[in-house]
Amino acid sequence: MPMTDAWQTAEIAGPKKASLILKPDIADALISRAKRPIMIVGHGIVEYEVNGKPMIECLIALARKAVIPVVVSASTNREFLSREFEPAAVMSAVEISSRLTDPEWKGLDGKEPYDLAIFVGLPYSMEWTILSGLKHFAPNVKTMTFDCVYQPNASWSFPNSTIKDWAANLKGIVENLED
Amino acid sequence: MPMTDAWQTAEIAGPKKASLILKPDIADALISRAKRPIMIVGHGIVEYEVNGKPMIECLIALARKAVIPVVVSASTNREFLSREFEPAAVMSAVEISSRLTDPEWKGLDGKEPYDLAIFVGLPYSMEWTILSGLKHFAPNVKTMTFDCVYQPNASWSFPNSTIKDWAANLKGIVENLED
Amino acid sequence: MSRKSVSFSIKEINSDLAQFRDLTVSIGAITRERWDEPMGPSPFPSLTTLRPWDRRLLSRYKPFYMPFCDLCCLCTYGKCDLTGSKKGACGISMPAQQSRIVLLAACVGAATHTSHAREILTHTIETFGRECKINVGGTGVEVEAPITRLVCGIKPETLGDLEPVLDYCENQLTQLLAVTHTGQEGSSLDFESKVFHTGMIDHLGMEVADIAQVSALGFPKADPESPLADLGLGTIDAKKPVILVIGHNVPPAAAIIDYLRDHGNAGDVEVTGICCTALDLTRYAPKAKVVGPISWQLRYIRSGVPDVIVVDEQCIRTDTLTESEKIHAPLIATSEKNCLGLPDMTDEPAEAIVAAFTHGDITGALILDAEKVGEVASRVALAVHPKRKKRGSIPTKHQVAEMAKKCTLCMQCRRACPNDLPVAQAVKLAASGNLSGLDELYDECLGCGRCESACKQKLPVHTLIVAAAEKQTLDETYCLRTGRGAIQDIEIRKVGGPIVLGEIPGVVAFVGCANFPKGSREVAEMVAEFAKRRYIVCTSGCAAMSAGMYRNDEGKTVYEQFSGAFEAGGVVNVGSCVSNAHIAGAAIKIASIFAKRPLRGNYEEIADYVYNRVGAVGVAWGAMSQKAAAIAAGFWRLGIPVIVGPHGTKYRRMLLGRADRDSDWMVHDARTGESVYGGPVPEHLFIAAETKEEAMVLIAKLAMRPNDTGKGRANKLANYIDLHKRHVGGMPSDVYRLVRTPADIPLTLKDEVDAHLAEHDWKESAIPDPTLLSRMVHSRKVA
Amino acid sequence: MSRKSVSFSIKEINSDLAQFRDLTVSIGAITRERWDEPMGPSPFPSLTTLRPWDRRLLSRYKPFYMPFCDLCCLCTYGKCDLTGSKKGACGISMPAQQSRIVLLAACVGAATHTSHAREILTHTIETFGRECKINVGGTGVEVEAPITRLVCGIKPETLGDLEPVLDYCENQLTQLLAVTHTGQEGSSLDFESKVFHTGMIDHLGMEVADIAQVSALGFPKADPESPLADLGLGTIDAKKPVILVIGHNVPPAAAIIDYLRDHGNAGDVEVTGICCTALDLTRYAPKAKVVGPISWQLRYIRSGVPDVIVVDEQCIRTDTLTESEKIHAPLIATSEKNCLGLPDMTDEPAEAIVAAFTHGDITGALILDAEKVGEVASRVALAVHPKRKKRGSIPTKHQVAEMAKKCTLCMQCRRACPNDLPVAQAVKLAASGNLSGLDELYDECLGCGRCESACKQKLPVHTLIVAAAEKQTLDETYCLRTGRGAIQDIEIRKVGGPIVLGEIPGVVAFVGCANFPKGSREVAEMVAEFAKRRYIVCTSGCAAMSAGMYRNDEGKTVYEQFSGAFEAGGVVNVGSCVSNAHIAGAAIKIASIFAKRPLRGNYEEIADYVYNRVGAVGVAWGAMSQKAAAIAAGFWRLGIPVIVGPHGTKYRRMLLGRADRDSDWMVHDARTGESVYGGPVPEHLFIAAETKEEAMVLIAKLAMRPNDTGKGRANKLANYIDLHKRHVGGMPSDVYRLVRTPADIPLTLKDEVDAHLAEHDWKESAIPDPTLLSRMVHSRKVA
Repeated sequence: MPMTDAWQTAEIAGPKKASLILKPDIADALISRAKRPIMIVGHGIVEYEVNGKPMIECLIALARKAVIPVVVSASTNREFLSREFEPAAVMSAVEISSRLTDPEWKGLDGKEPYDLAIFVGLPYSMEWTILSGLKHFAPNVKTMTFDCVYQPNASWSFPNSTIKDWAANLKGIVENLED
Repeated sequence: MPMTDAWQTAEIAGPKKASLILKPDIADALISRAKRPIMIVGHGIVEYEVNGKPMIECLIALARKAVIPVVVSASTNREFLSREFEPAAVMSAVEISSRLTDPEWKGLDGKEPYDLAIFVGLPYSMEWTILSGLKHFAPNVKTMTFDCVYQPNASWSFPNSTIKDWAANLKGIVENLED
Repeated sequence: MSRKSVSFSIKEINSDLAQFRDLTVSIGAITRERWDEPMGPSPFPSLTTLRPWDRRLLSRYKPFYMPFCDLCCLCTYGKCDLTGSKKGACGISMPAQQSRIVLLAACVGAATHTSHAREILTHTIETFGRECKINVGGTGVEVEAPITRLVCGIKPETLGDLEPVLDYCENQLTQLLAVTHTGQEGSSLDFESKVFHTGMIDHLGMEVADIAQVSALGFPKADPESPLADLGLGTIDAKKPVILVIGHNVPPAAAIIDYLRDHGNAGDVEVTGICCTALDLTRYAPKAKVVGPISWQLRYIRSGVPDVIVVDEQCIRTDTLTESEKIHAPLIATSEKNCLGLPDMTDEPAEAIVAAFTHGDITGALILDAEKVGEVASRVALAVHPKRKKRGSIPTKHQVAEMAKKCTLCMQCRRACPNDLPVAQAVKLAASGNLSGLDELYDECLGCGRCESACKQKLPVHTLIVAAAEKQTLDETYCLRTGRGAIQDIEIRKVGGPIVLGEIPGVVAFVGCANFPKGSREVAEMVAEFAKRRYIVCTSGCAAMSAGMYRNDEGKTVYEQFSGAFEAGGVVNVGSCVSNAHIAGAAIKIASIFAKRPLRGNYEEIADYVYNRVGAVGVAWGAMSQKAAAIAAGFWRLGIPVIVGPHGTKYRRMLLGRADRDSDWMVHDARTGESVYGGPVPEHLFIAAETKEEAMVLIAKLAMRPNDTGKGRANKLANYIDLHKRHVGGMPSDVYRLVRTPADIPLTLKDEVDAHLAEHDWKESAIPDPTLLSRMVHSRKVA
Repeated sequence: MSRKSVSFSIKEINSDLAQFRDLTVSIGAITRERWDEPMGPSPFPSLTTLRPWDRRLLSRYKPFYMPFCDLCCLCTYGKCDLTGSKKGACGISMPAQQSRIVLLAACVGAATHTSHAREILTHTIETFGRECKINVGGTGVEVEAPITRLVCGIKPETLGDLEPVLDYCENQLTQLLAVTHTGQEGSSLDFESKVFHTGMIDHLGMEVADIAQVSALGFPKADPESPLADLGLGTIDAKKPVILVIGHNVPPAAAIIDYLRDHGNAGDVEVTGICCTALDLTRYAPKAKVVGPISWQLRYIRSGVPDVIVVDEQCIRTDTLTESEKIHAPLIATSEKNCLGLPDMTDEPAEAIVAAFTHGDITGALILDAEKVGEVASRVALAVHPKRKKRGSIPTKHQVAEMAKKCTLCMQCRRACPNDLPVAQAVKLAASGNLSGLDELYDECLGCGRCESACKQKLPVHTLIVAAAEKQTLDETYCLRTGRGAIQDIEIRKVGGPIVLGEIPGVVAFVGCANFPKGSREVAEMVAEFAKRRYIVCTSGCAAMSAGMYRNDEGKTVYEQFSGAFEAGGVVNVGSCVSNAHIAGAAIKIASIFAKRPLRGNYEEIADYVYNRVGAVGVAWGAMSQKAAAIAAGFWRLGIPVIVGPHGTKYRRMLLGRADRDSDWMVHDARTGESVYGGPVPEHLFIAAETKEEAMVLIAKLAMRPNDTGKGRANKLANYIDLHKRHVGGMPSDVYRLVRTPADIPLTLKDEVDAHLAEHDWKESAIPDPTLLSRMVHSRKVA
């Protein structure tokens, strides 16, 4: 299928659609440019591996390197704790996203608003609708997804990818950040 | 704007979208391959010129060369008659299109069903909806538009084009047919 | 149907407790037994009572669906992709989904009219009492409520008698809306039948609304010479305090008139209106001024002329508060249905609300009491007028040019324009100081403001257009005939014969909203054309205004050129949206009064009569709303075709006949019982025309009926052929299908037509006594 | 509000005509003056009567909109792009558009319940008379209609007394639907307030429907020990003739039972059902069998087991005719709302219809007469059973593998699956003869069939799954407790105190449809978990079936494990969708019966009580429909939070509280009048959970209320913390916000909680006597 069709066939995008992350350096540039990124991780990540390792390890590496606070939904928390990574918060995805639409909200640490939100691992259609909420109502927050399928409502998304390509991309993103 | 966004911003396409006519030979191949093409011409064509000549002359040339019957909506008829070209029928666009969805209908001449319908010059949103009707309910009729903007519900459409590119394309289609 | 309405009478009781004679208790008044017409077969029809009739029509006019979206998004199993033959998670197919959306739209439309009718009825009953007599035209109108009589089988005499009609409407609408729930109806044709039912209910609701307001508020009563009212921005004296009313529910606006009159300020304040409230206000007070249809709303507010804005319900821009705040004009909302987030000040003293407005403490208030609105709006207008100094938001021409320089020609404005107008090019031209491009847009602009929303440079594009067209706006000094309401019985008697025989070539109604493909002008032109051709032309709603917004060479609007009588060559403004009921009512009355068909609860027979004999055509050139969808559906069920403009394809389907299939056009001949060819007339039930020219030819064609006499058909054909020759070129290709006998051939065109007929191997056929109902065969002599 | 309902009484008349005493005429029965409770402030509230209450809730729970589409397509000015701050042609903004769609959905839902209630009421009145007494629980239930009393201020005693309630519903729904018309409401918060109003109307409609059927059809009357009924495909004896009923309106199904019984065939025919008709049929006849929720429809029909299919209304696959024809099972449609294009044979003799079916002349018929349906369905089942030989469409395993070889792994099936299940991979695996992948899908598959529609190879994908899971389907032998209806007053009296004080940690209702993220199992697991924790657990509708479709280690379903009483640890199946009214009713009765708050027309006070004191939470894990949207809205207005599954985000907005903003959580202390912090409880009014684990933690949290006593809060916190530890890991981060005094700390967790509190600089605060209504301050002692 085309790289920029919504993964679920009927979740057609509107006039405003996500730009593509075709190479790791795009994502890295976006992350580096962000003043206050945040990452929202859903339970779907347990299903995926990146180059033989559980995807969560890749995300933890990323969060550590780029110093990104991680918000997890309920059942994902334990996965992180067991890897000695303390998420910044356990919150439902709609709740943290709703907060992001409030320009007055100063973040989990009360310092200043986030300007980049990275989503990964939510059920596709739930992530679709949540990203739609942010697209319309959080003009100051750019959004990115790390899922292996296209999410049209994000600011940036991977295209619909093979697991292999996607894993390579994700790995690249983390590795490049080290440099 | 992207070549394959709907020209009217909100007329978003569904999962099934028009393929692009990027070069004249695509259209020529499609026309040549069709057993029974038909052309439906709306009043909008009077506004356009193709290489200094009224667009209608280009359409007449095409219709003559490829032997395509032309159906016109009311006010367009006189434009053709004045150029000594007799349209095959004067019919409203919705009426001829509705006929095309009837697999039993043997065409204006009662011989056999059409398999390719070329649309040009209808108001954008009217053409959009009519092409949608054919997309869904005339599976045996391919549709093509010769307008200079993208019509997602056609089988084939030009992209959103500059008048110059579009005119060159249209001219090429007619000329190539001569060869 | 209201089951509680009870009427009982007792001739005589003798008991230990009491003795009495002739006691009658009547509640709900479904049956005050003063009507001796026997009850027909279908009073208060349920969802399926008239299904056989609908299916008959739909077998001839099969829906051609044009999905406006490939998806269904109505439940959370979705969205579902229904492309082609795919089915949704509930099993729904694309045709069913499209007709389901049509039903949903029609329900919204009918609910809107019905709830508006309830507002009006409740208000008039509160003010004038349940026993207030219905009076829509004095002795001139005996059949006071043709739709109510036809559908419900009751003969209302008082306002209170109308209540069970609305109960029935509300009950049916609840059921109809339920049909759109996930996993209900699965057949597109059954959805369509329910759309027709919804349309019929809509017409009932409209009839109740207009009967109530005409009866109670002193509107013109079936008056062919109802007064002319001013129309257009140029007619307003902006030096006075100006109140703007917008919407459809007239009581708050009427209360303003009352308050000003009672307090000696009648001449001091201009009361101006947009949309149907404006129309109904001129029926109440002809000195009120009509600004224009809904598309005038942004331009008028931004001009800064209105000092106070009062909105009621329906077709009001939902950003009115934002716009009114821009020009510092207080906003008063008056409907529970449209609260706009405003504080409810209904229970505050008028004094306090006026003070809050004049001190600038509030920019808007919700006041759910028409009388209080009358007082507050009037007093606030007088108070803020000197302070506001008509502060508008229209820039000077120089400012326009300066602003236009920011344009990057990104084309987003044009891509947002519903009519694909060359907005970007005009703005770019203005940057050079030449505003002619913008000026030219004014006449075709629908005033929707989407260009502004789309502009990446945040230019107030619509305002630029209005600024460039300043001269045009000042020239807008027109007039319209105030809505007359019903058609008199005597008018019906006079024209009934000529219409049914075809000698009056048709009744054309221009109705509905202002989503025109090329501005208002085309409506005015079409109205003039058909009036000149001696059709009976009706107007209503925004179309009635558009019709009045142009002058002929002699400087006359159509309302000055033509009579207001329901006669050949008349231009009959019935009134606001809800007055559309009188147009349907006129068709019904032709069957009932002229042809003496039994009316009471006898829907199929009357519709069969109208369909086969009354050459009526509706034209909704700018139909936009859900109400328009419902109104059209009400006409369809009566067998009256409707033509819409090109945007009408967005209603998602057409109902088109197939002239090429003879078998589709068989009718019963009532005299012989034979099944005979009735000709492809009317050829379509719902069709979108691409241009005005196409529409005009279609009007002439769709006015034909199987019952036309030779003379009548010849007259209709003469118009059809002439319009075709003028606007299309040449003889129409289908004349041979429309000529039945030599008498049908227009004398002046005999040679041409003969030649055409010869080309097509034409053969003479008989003119039937047509009916679609087998039970009508031999049942009675037809008028 | 019905204005015609009239009651008059005359003490004495002496006239020439008559003399009598104590004449009472009562029609519509709004006020049979046998109820001495004084009328509250808001009987028959209009669209804005309760707006202040709604605004109060909405200021705490602000909508978070998640547009399901960037466009508006509701009128023909559109489509309009509303991305970000763009406005539509009517001026509408995206928040208003989203809330408008929510209102439209809620109206469709409420209309569906109300029109269903009208069907039931009309049917029962026709059968049993208008004077048939309401009886929902004999002497055990004195407050027979808590919602009706609360909203309308009337106390219905007979079926006829329920009619004005539905009149009111229909009137309000017509007005509410009109609000969605183009150019009406412009404020998203006013749309939301109208959504709440729609929800309240919906609950009224549901209450009327269930009261009528419980009273007239002999359903269990508030019986905690209502019988268990068979549930699951495996319980059906396919060797017998099998009738399948689908939908929500039970009379036609009940007529089948009656006919079979009256003709001595009761044991010969299996009567089986899907969706709420099945549930209500087991209330009528506990030997009927429940197949499963709506998601079982395709799999059951394709199995070929049903010999006759009878559909009524709501949530029925719209392609049932196509599916029934595939297995050669006659289809009978029984509702005006769902005619499926079938010939109307209502007036044909039963004999003739049976013959037409058995001769194969027709494949389906519309029969709008429940009794005739009963006869025809029964006789046809007996007649076609031997001929059909259960011809289904399920292939053998070998055939599955052969078909699967056509799969190209194009992934369209997976991309069409609402739950993104690995369908393509499973099909591909099957091509190698290994059906385990398909078999595994069965449990999570929703049965929507979209995979089939999408398949480019035209594989019957859903059928392949069912074929692979043959063993699973035969193992489906479960049971459920038949719907008991209302809660008894004595139960309310017993649990009122413990609930209001927090000692029963909450009332959790699992309701609604089957659009689950991972199949039915999660509902069953959650029900068991909370029953074990001594919450009161209610079930209804499809969720009630799902809850029964799993067995614990001892082989027991939740209905066998737990009592059916409304008590701590009970699993209370109230019944079908419309029985949801009893859950809201129980909350209202706690305020009314236990706390003795005045009920009559006193909505705000009761809702304020429920909101602040009754720890009820609704869970609609698979909510799919417009009805579910309306039901949820009815709970919100009462202040009861609702949790939905991940698909619930498609309802377009959440209502989320902000625990981090202390100012949002101020309440009046009724004792002192002071404005005090009430804590972020309940934290949200409407929230979608991503996983079952998240939902369970949320349930525990949202059951907290400001009025909880220390002991109660400690109990609720213990559950909350324990669930969090088990399913999330660690102590919840917000415990410090939820502990007000040391008494709130669960004893067993004291050290941990103390440490947590210390970390967060926790300070003790007082437990208020909470209310959001300033007029409640000092007005009375609170129970």
